Amino acid sequence: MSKAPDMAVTIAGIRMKNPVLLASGTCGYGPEYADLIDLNALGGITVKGILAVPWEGNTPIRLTETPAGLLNAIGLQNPGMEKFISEYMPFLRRHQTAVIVNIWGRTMEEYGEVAARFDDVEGVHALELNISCPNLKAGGMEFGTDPKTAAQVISLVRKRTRLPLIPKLSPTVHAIAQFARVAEESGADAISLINSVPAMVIDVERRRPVLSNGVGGLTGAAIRPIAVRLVWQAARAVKIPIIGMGGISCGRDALEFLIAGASAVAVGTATFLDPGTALRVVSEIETYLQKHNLASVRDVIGTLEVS
Amino acid sequence: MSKAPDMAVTIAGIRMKNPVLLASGTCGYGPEYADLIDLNALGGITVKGILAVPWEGNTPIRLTETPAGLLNAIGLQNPGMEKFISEYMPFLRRHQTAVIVNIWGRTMEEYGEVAARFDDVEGVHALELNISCPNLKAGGMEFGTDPKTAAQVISLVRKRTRLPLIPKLSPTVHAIAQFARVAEESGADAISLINSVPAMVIDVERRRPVLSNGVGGLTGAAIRPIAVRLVWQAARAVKIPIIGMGGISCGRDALEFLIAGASAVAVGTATFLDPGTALRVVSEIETYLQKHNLASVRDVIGTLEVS
Amino acid sequence: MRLIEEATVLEHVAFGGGYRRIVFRAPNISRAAAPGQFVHVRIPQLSREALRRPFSIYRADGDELHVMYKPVGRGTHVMEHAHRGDVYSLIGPLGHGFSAEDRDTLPVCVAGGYGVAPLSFLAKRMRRKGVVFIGARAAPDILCTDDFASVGWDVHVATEDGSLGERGLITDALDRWIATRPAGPTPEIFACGPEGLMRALTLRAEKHGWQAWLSLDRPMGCGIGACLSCVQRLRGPDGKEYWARCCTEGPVFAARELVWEHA
Amino acid sequence: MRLIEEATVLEHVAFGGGYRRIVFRAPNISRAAAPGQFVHVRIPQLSREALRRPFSIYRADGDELHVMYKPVGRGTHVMEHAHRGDVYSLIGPLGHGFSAEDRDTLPVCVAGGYGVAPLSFLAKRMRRKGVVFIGARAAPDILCTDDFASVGWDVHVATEDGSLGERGLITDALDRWIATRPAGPTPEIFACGPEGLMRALTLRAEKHGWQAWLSLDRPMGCGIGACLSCVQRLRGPDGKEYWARCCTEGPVFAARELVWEHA
Ligand SMILES: Cc1cc2nc3c(=O)[nH]c(=O)nc-3n(C[C@H](O)[C@H](O)[C@H](O)COP(=O)(O)OP(=O)(O)OC[C@H]3O[C@@H](n4cnc5c(N)ncnc54)[C@H](O)[C@@H]3O)c2cc1C
Ligand SMILES: Cc1cc2nc3c(=O)[nH]c(=O)nc-3n(C[C@H](O)[C@H](O)[C@H](O)COP(=O)(O)OP(=O)(O)OC[C@H]3O[C@@H](n4cnc5c(N)ncnc54)[C@H](O)[C@@H]3O)c2cc1C
Ligand SMILES: Cc1cc2nc3c(=O)[nH]c(=O)nc-3n(C[C@H](O)[C@H](O)[C@H](O)COP(=O)(O)O)c2cc1C
Ligand SMILES: Cc1cc2nc3c(=O)[nH]c(=O)nc-3n(C[C@H](O)[C@H](O)[C@H](O)COP(=O)(O)O)c2cc1C
Ligand code: FES
Ligand code: FES
Repeated sequence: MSKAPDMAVTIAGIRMKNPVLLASGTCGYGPEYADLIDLNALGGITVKGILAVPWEGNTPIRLTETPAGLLNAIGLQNPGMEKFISEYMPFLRRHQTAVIVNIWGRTMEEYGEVAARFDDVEGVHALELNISCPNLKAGGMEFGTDPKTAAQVISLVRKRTRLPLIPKLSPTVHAIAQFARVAEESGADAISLINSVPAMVIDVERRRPVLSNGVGGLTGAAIRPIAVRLVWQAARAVKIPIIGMGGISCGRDALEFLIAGASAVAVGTATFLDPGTALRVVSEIETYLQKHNLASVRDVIGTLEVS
Repeated sequence: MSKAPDMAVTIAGIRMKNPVLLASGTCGYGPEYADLIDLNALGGITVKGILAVPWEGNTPIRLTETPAGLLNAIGLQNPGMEKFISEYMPFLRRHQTAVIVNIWGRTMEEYGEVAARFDDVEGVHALELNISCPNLKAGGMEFGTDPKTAAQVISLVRKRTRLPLIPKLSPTVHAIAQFARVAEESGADAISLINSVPAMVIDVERRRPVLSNGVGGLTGAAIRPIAVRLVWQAARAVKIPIIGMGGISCGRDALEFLIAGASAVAVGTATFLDPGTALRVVSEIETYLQKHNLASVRDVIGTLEVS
Repeated sequence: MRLIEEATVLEHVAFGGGYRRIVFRAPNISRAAAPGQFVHVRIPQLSREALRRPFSIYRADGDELHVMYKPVGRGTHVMEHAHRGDVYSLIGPLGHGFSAEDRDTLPVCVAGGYGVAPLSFLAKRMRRKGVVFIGARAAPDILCTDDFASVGWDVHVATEDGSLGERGLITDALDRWIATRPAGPTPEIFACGPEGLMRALTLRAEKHGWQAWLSLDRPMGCGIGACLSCVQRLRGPDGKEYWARCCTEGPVFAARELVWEHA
Repeated sequence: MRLIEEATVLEHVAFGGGYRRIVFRAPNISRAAAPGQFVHVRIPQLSREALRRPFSIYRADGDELHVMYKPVGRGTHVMEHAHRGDVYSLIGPLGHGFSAEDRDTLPVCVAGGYGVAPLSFLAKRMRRKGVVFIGARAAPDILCTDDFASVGWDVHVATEDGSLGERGLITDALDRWIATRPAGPTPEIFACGPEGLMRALTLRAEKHGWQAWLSLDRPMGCGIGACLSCVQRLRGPDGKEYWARCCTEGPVFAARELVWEHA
């Protein structure tokens, strides 16, 4: 057995001990899973989307299961930035893991306002800019599906914060490469891909959508092949690093993203099934690197050969 | 038990005995499944995509399994329109089922050429216009992801044939409603939704895509919630009928599409798992209608209530 | 403290009324469990991609953790094939359960469906004796009466077809009892069952000014408070409404805080 | 005529070399089956959404259809749990197999991995006696020698570690036999095994001008010719290349028609 491979990666200036994060919205604000997993062993944690003010989210039913997937329409419920900062940041600061705060706004200005507020909050390593949530009747998604609007919101936020900025792009655009370039040109330090895919399940007995919101976001293994494709297309279009996600549940899944060009990955839905997923992903990547005699995880990133 | 519900639907002027078709590319040209299922009991059959000339398609590996899905990159292999007409149309004409011919072209002109050729072929009930295949390096997909090009190709084909015209739209556009309207305005008689979703699976041991083509199209149950959402969004945008498909494997699945606004449905991947799927779907829809005291399948179409 | 435990199936038997009981060896969760709490169960024979399913804890005796369930859908139908020796991953004990503490009220349990499971556990952990109402469609669906009788509770049964106990709905039986009950300590309701029953009990508790503790059922993702999928509308002491998580702040809520109608 | 049949598992046993054998009751498919054909199997314990898996027919005796398989992935690992009485949906008999007809050649079978299954079936259906080469890594992986011996075939075995028969690759053993074989009828090769072996046999058949029939393995969707996923490049008699379907025109192809390299 060769010596332990180097798992560290640096993304958008954040040095992470390994390339495996928890995805926004699937790990709460940190304490929720702390009984069950060692947060310090993670590359990082991305907290649930934060708005300037508290936000109620949608009426239940908010979640339903689909074939190999999960459909949710939480509607971005969150306590607002002030309560998040006072209630959860002290906990997060005590941990040795990268803290990425996922933020959103109902208007361009609000995106800027939230970003500016975090600029001087200690312990925040980067901002993930959610411009692709399918679960809001207005806003959210719209910012991420028109290149011009995406450019505007990213540029605006860029001016309001010195923190590394990671826009999270929508998977429902045709030309992801174009959006990735727009993000890069507008000052993004990295890109997150993918958010959940807009989808719907109908209760045929009641002839109503199962989710009260009607449309929700599809996540989990079902969408993994779509996510891998998008990450590959985006990675070829830009120089900034990509954080890949969508249906990752084991080292092999994560390696698909890394090989496709992601510099880090995030685990979402699979954490619900097995809270230890992200840590298992870390060790399964290590095993793979050893088996393939690779000294560093960086040696697999973007190595896909296509004929 | 009330009397048998009326299952007939008329789409784009084609009267079908029931609203269940076999999807293009999953039932060959007709004879392949004839030993195993009674083609006369189907609403119709959509044959594999036909080009003006014979087409080789992609190098294998052409198919791989994904969680609750199937990824394929056949690359539209087909014998060309002349061989199809002489070899398969006589067989198809002998059957009492709607025959929809799926066609494509490498150029706008070629789309027109194929369409014109079928105008005087006896036994063809409609043309499905594939402008959304993800498995061609050039052409195919590109026609379906830009509204202007989509309008051009549909209008052109419209001029070359009197047959009912059913463009099959791409699922990877953000604003499906816009594309549906473009199709309607360009002379389409109905719309097919959805084609497979561009996706990729990577063999991490070889660091190559599993499919030789790199990207393939994802189908099967995994994409059903995405398809239902798109059909619902398109149905609200246009007056022409929609043929819904994507992961249908039972009556309940089909009813989701009908309730969302599809006037007929097609079964694809599920036929591989159980050749009798489409016929089972027919009888399960009948059972549902009886249980709900509905006299006709037309009474469920587009009945989704959204709050 | 939430735990994740690989639990071995010790026993799996039919129980009556279409219900089945699984006994797990889950020493850590079992010892930490309180009535009204639940376990979030990964069903190994279900596809690798399937969510966990929540089940109330029916009994926690030493190393043994009992769950009672009815096959209703994909997951529970697969659970029917659980064999002795199978290993299930459980997360638990989860949620905020019923209080078994001594108080000067008369505990009145009202159970519909699997609701008898957490309530039986509660009766066993309470030092007080109370009254229990168990309702179902017909005699075979009435479960666990002995659990309550054996700890000295007064058991009332109602079936819709009259095949056991009083004929009619459980709420009818409860209403008759309320109307005729002898003087004594103020009733305090503990209930678990279908949403219709929970709403009906909210009204009665309000009308009589009694405390009522209701266990609610919501589709759950994480089970531990992270996904915000399982919410129920509550009205806090300050009158402000908010969403509370059934998996964390619940599944047991005070009836007077519940807001049932929300646009 | 392709059939779809609900087949009951009659027997399921370990077989050696990591292989297992399932015996199905599938009277219709069994009676129609010919050597080299396969069945497309829906594995009931796999998720509802999973594709069928193709398996060669190992034996077809009256109502009984035998399949031999090795757990290698998701589907076959689940098949390991098949129990007597389980019902599997089979589509078959599928494909174009080996010809068992009398000819004036010497049949030479070459088997790697599960390839012994269709070839054993072939030997049993042939009236002629021939020579069979069975290769594997080590002694326990060498299967079915008795099947051939009992019908009077000359059995050659090669293992990479030399633990049974000749040491080395199966092609080495074949080459030695070719070099030293006594005069007699022209050999005709029938083979099934890994792609590397099939390529090696293509070269030998070409070199000696022998007929060779090779059974190929491709990921399959429909199994019946509709999806065009399972193709192999062939060169027709007119010299033109085209894609043929392994499930329909194959899985057995004439070696001289195979085109191995295609951009
Ligand atoms: C805190 C809690 C405790 C529970 N305790 C028990 C128990 O002790 N015994 C018992 O039999 N059941 C209990 N349930 C309900 C149990 O979780 C569901 O019956 C189970 O998840 C259904 O899984 P399934 O795969 O069989 O059904 P599915 O195929 O998932 O669904 C079947 C039907 O049930 C609905 N459904 C699925 N999950 C839930 C859910 N969590 N809540 C409400 N409806 C749902 C679906 O929408 C569908 O209509 C409890 C639920 C909760 C939230
Ligand atoms: C005509 C034919 C006859 C066959 N006969 C037999 C037989 O008699 N006994 C036997 O053990 N096996 C046989 N096979 C191979 C068998 O079908 C595969 O081993 C099986 O499908 C693997 O399923 P799985 O779910 O266990 O593996 P998966 O999890 O699907 O895959 C495991 C690995 O095998 C690869 N794989 C999957 N399916 C195939 C396939 N069809 N061909 C090649 N590689 C594949 C995957 O890419 C992966 O690398 C035959 C295949 C064909 C095409
Ligand atoms: C319940 C739930 C809530 C989510 N909330 C958010 C969110 O608040 N902000 C965000 O950017 N993404 C959110 N996501 C999307 C995830 O971060 C991730 O992009 C997506 O789930 C794909 O990864 P997965 O398939 O591993 O879950 C949420 C996903 C789920 C399942
Ligand atoms: C193997 C395969 C081949 C296909 N070939 C075509 C095609 O030639 N033309 C076309 O328009 N759609 C083609 N499709 C897409 C299907 O017609 C259908 O739109 C898609 O599979 C979604 O339905 P499903 O999930 O039920 O399979 C193909 C799908 C599969 C699986
Ligand atoms: S189930 Fe995730 S918060 Fe309750
Ligand atoms: S597997 Fe579908 S054509 Fe061969």
